[in-house]
Amino acid sequence: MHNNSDKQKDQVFRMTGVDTRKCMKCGKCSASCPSFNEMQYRPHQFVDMVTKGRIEELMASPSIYHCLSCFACVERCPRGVEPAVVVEAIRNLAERKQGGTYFSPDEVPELIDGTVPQQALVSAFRKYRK
Amino acid sequence: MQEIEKTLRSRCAELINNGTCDKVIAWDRGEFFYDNSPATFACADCAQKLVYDCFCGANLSKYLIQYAKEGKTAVLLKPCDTYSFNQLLTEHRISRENIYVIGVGCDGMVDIDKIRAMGIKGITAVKEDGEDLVVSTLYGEKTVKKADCLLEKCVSCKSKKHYVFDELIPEADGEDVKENGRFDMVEKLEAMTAEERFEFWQEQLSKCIRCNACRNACPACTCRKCVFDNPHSGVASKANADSFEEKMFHIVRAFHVAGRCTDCGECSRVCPQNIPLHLLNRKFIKEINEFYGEYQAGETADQRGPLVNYTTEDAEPTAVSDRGDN
Amino acid sequence: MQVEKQFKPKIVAFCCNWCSYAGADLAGSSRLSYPADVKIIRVPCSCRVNPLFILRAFERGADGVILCGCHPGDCHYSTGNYYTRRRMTMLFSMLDYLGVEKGRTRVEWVSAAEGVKFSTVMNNFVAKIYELGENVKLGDLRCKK
Amino acid sequence: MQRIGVFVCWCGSNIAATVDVERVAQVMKNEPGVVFSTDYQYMCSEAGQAIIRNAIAEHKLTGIVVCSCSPRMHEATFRKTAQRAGLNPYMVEIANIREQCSWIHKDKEEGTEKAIVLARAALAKVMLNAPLIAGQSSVTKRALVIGGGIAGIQSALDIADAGYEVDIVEKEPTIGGKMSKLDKTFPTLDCSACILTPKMVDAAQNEKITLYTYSEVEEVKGFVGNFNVKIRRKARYVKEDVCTGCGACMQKCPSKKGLNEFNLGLNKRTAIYIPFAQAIPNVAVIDATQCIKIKNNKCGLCDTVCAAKAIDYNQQDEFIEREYGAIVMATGFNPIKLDKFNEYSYAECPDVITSLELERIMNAAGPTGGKLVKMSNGEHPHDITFIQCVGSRDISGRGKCYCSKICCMYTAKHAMLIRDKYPDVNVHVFYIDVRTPGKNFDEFYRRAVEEYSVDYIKGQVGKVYPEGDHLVVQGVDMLANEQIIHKTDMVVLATAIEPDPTARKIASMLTASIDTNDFITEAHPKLRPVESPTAGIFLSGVCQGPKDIPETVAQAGAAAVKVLGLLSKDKLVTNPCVSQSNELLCNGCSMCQNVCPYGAIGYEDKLINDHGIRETRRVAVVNEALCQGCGACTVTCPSGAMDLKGFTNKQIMAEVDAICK
Amino acid sequence: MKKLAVKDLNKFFDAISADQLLYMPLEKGGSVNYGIYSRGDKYDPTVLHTVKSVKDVFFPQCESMASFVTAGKKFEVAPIAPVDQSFTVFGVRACDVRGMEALDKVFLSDPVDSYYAARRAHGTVISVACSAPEETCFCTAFGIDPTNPGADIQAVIAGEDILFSANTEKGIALLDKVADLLSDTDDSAADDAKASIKEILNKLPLADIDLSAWGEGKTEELFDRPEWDELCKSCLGCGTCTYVCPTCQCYDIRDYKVGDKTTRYRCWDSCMYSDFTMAAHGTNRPDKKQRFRQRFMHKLVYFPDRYGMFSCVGCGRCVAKCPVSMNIVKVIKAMGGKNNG
Repeated sequence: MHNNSDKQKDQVFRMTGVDTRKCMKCGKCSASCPSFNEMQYRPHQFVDMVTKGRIEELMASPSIYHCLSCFACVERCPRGVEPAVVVEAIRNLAERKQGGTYFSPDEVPELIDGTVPQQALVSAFRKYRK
Repeated sequence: MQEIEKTLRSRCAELINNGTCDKVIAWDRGEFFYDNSPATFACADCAQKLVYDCFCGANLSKYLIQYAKEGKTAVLLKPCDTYSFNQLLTEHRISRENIYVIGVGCDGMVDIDKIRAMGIKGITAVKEDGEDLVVSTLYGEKTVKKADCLLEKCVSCKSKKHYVFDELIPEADGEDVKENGRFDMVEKLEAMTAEERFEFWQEQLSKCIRCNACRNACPACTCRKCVFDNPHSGVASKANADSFEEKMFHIVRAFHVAGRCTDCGECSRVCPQNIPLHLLNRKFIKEINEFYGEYQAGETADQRGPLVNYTTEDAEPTAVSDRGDN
Repeated sequence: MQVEKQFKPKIVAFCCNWCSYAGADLAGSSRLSYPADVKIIRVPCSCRVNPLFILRAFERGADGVILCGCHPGDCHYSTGNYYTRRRMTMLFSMLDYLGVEKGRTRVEWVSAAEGVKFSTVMNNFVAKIYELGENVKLGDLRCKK
Repeated sequence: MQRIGVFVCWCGSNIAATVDVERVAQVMKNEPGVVFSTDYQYMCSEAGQAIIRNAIAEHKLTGIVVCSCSPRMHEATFRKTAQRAGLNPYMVEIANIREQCSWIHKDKEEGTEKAIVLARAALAKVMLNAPLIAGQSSVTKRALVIGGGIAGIQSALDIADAGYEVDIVEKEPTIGGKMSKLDKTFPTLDCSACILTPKMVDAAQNEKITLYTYSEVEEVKGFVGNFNVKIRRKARYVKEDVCTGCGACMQKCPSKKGLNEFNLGLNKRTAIYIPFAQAIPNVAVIDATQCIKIKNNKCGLCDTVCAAKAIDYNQQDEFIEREYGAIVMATGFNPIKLDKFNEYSYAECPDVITSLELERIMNAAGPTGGKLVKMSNGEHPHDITFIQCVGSRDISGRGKCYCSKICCMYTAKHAMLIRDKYPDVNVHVFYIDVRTPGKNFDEFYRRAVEEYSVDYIKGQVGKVYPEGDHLVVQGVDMLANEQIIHKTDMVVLATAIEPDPTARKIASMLTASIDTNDFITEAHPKLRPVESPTAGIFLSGVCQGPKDIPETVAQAGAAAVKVLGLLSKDKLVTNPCVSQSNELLCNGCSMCQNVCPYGAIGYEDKLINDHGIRETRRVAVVNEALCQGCGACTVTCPSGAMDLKGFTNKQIMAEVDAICK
Repeated sequence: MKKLAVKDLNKFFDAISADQLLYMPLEKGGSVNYGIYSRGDKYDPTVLHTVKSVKDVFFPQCESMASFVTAGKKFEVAPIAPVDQSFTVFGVRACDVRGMEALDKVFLSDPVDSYYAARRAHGTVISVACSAPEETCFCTAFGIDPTNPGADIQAVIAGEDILFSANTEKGIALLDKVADLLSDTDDSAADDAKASIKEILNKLPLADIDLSAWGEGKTEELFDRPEWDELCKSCLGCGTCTYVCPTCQCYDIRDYKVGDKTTRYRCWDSCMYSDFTMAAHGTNRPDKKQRFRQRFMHKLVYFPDRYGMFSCVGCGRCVAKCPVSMNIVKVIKAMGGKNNG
């Protein structure tokens, strides 16, 4: 029988096509990450926690919104693990769970202040093709 | 045509008289006006009987394997037959020095069955008149377009040019026919669904009576003993016992001549059940052209066939097996 | 109602001795499983496989035939698989032309080091044959009950 | 009528666990043609073989089927067994019920059923087997070594030592290979040149060894014992036998813009040059792309100063052809190109270097005279950062999927040497894992940490970028879960290694198989690690897989022993499974000749008597010594005149029939 | 004599095929051969000949005779029983009817061929007179009257009608079975139709071919004639003439083994094939001339020697189908006889 965490793992796999077991724990993702210090869970931890099925924790963590989707980790990972894709999948899971629209597009401009990096905005609209 | 026939008769007699050859392989008159038969003519007088008209469809090149072993033999070859001749040279089945090739001009051979199929009965003679045929019958004369009565192989004639000869009669040679549409039917089949194709071939090949006429007429099928006749080969068979037996025979036959078949069309011409066997060979020719570059077997006598050749960049078989379905 | 017998395909795999057969051995020693429907015939080189053998297999009731050889350029005999490549391209094209399902035949290049690939290739091929079902178009009627 | 015996092996539980071996033996007993069938725990054991021998004698067996492991494992064993019992060894067929059955299936019923089918197929084949007698071929008592690095030199020395002639072909102007570029070697830290140079000299002076430097293998024909190799001797523009290596030409040469290959392009050299002081042969060579005389027909200074008159601007490439009995591949390796790894700023920053470049910088004969300086400004560095696994263990497509094996150790070596010579320099090493299996290897690495206080950081580097005079390394410390932004003076990349690009070309000439990483495949990964599956081709050094110097030397010696084993034979037993042409069926069409890779098929005009009809005609004749038994001709032959002994059309079809039953 | 409108033929076929197989010339893939009638199939009276003759119905090109099943070392023979169901063949021409007589001579004389005999016993043959003979026809040379084809029932098409008359008990029984569909008529319409066909027959180019050089006892005279050398040259050695011939009766017996089951079947063979009657020492007629001569000597000399009749019936199939137009007419004429110049 699949328990809930296995089901979530499967779902992450289906969404991303990423086999997190390929990770060799070199840390290159975290070494490349511009948001590293902002994050509660670092990119390499994301990968590890997904492998271990600790997805609820990740979904509850603000770290999922700290990823800029700059893809540096995806670009440099020697194992093709694509951490940013995994983060986005978990972000999507969290958003789906929450249900409904968080806010409408016309609310966006007023929410922007000088501290939101432009990349974060771009990535917010970005959709993965995978 | 009658002019050519006259020239041929006198020229062949001359060649025998002056010792250029001791016999000529040509066509002889049959019982009727339309059933000319390959024959050898070994004296100058006999040569006066040779026939050349629009019913000389048979390809004479294969006879050379057996009859040009000794002495010097002259042979009449139409443009399409010269490809077969070259291919036989390539495969060392005949030797060039024993043979004197007279290239004869041809503007298409006629299929008597096509005239009959037009509902014309009691035919007693057919005469050529430019682009028309004048058909005499028990019930009077009829005129039909020659183009409508050509043998299947002549409908998609690929060349009027002789690729090998010692002399030409008439002297002026023709040109390659660029737009011959010979792959039209192959393309039509390719455009069908697999099921439709299967139905088509099932209907056609199940008519086969395994008379081996296609094989025995084929100038590329020159094996001393065919695998299908050799009891030691493990695949010898005679029966048309079921649907696959024939398919296997025809697939293997087409495969064995793939890259060697000159598309002379004899297989379909001789089939007593009118199975369009040339469509199998043309499929291979088309695929070879597409995958490995244009190749015409028998264009010269020193070509290396596409199936005994390769490049390191050849397409993978998956190019076929993963090809989109119709 | 008669209960339909479960379809168990017969699959013949021709493997060249130097690469693919060794690849199959490696799959075995690595315990990489693939369905038992696959039975391997060892040949010295993929170029030893006559189209006649493939047709024969179908005639005698095979549902799929796969031919494995060294990767092009790696043939133990230098050039054997280049000829295989052309021959099989032609044969497969003819079978397709006759209306036979394309998935029933396949060529794969599997090196001696590719146990994983061997197993994957076989799993995929067998899955395809299950999808296609019994071979009726090429089978000899005398072979079937 | 054949009388077949079937022997089913349990292979302990390897087979017996998923195949009901008794049932297989029982079923086979009832097959037509089978007169004896049994099963046993280990057929390959002496006791198992005795069962086979006894059965052959007692039941007058004409052929046997052994259901066991892969024929690649024990076919030879069982053939010998049969031979000892007086049966022709080719009357043996193996049903592979281990690798291709018991090991891949879990269900016992399924495994047993499949084993029975495989056994039936083998039975169907053996029923049609004919006794075959192996022929013989001669052995040319000379070996060729391709590659003049430490692997090639060692193999050549060992072969020559045993009294056989051996030639080394090296594409560079000197032998020595990568080892000659190294400064020190781990784990003993002895000087690389000090231990290599004597071997190079030995090779040059050994009268059994001929060196073809600046040469390449152009074409290989033939087969084990009888290779015919065409070697291209590239034009040096200097007469090798005349040049004294005095070096006067180098001093006068005005063209000084060529990159010094020996120093990996870190400095420049003249157009005419001797690669390095200890080069063997100690002979100059002209770089035609740089030489003013050759390019513009001006200058000619070197010719003027050459006292020995060794310069020849008109020299052309020469070709020589030689016969060899065995060939050793020792084509070596190169560090990979780093153009796909922009994050390390290797191309932009001269202070980001590869480990091999560091070797040259540390070396007294190197571009800096052995002084550790920053290549950008010649200043002394105070902080050096090493990054391991650059391009190794990388499946993203940018690097190599394998572990390059030597980097952990040489990085520890570099760190230690720097700390020893320049105690003021801080050394940091970013690593993923430190892999140190090998004698005294881990101890060596621990010394770097414990004695020399090298800072090992578990984690990778995300990027390296210049900032002022310095470099900034952004990495991660996985243990502290911290990102590190570290200012450093030099970055050294432990670059992955890959087989030399010539390996693929040469392997294909030799028909040696090669894996997806371009390493040459060994005949068996464990039991025949220095032989290629192609008879007569042996492997030495990194061309087979990453390895360090002691391993390379060991393998080179092993390859030499295998060569000697071959060269010491006067005759080789040839494979009797060769093609044979049935003259009664042959059309003489020559198609088989077109596809034969060995030129083994010729044509003769022969008088053939076909059931009383006599005729002289052209038929194919197979040279059994040349034929390697691939079977390409058999499929090309439409009439089936060409057949392959041991794998006849009928045999293969019988197997097909048995499987499709 | 019974009458049926040609347009109602299908009703006639449906009635016959209700409880038995009905063979008749059917078009498939552009060629007409004997096939098993199924409802809706059309009969085309203008087609003179099927490609394969009616021989294919009584002596099929390929038929299984027995099967052997092995289980381990056990071996079981399962003979295949001859036909035991009645069937009808429609549309047989006079030449083919004569062809069956020739086959009867061979297969029904001792030892009787049980497969053939069973089919003859269970089959009712309805012949149809030729309405449009072709130039290749020369049956009249063998004394065949294509307007009176014989067999169990003979039919002739006269205008819109087809007229039947039964010649045998079997024929009478069959016509009785379908009596509902038929009406009585006198012979006059049939006679008129026959007369007009006969007019055409006289015009046929091969009608007066002279067979006097052939027949019983001519072996010595003909065997070594030099004409054979030239005649055989164009022959391709294919089996077309033998397979389309209504009287060629040679067959080969072969085994077909799949797994545990072996099927023993016989199939037509051709004396033109190089592997015909292959024996341990090879083949007994190793060259083409011998094989070529055999076929014609057999039809025109040996068969008359043994059975008192020619085994050529002049159907003209080989004349029409030979790929190189080398045929029995040329051979007959080559050996002399008046009108044969």
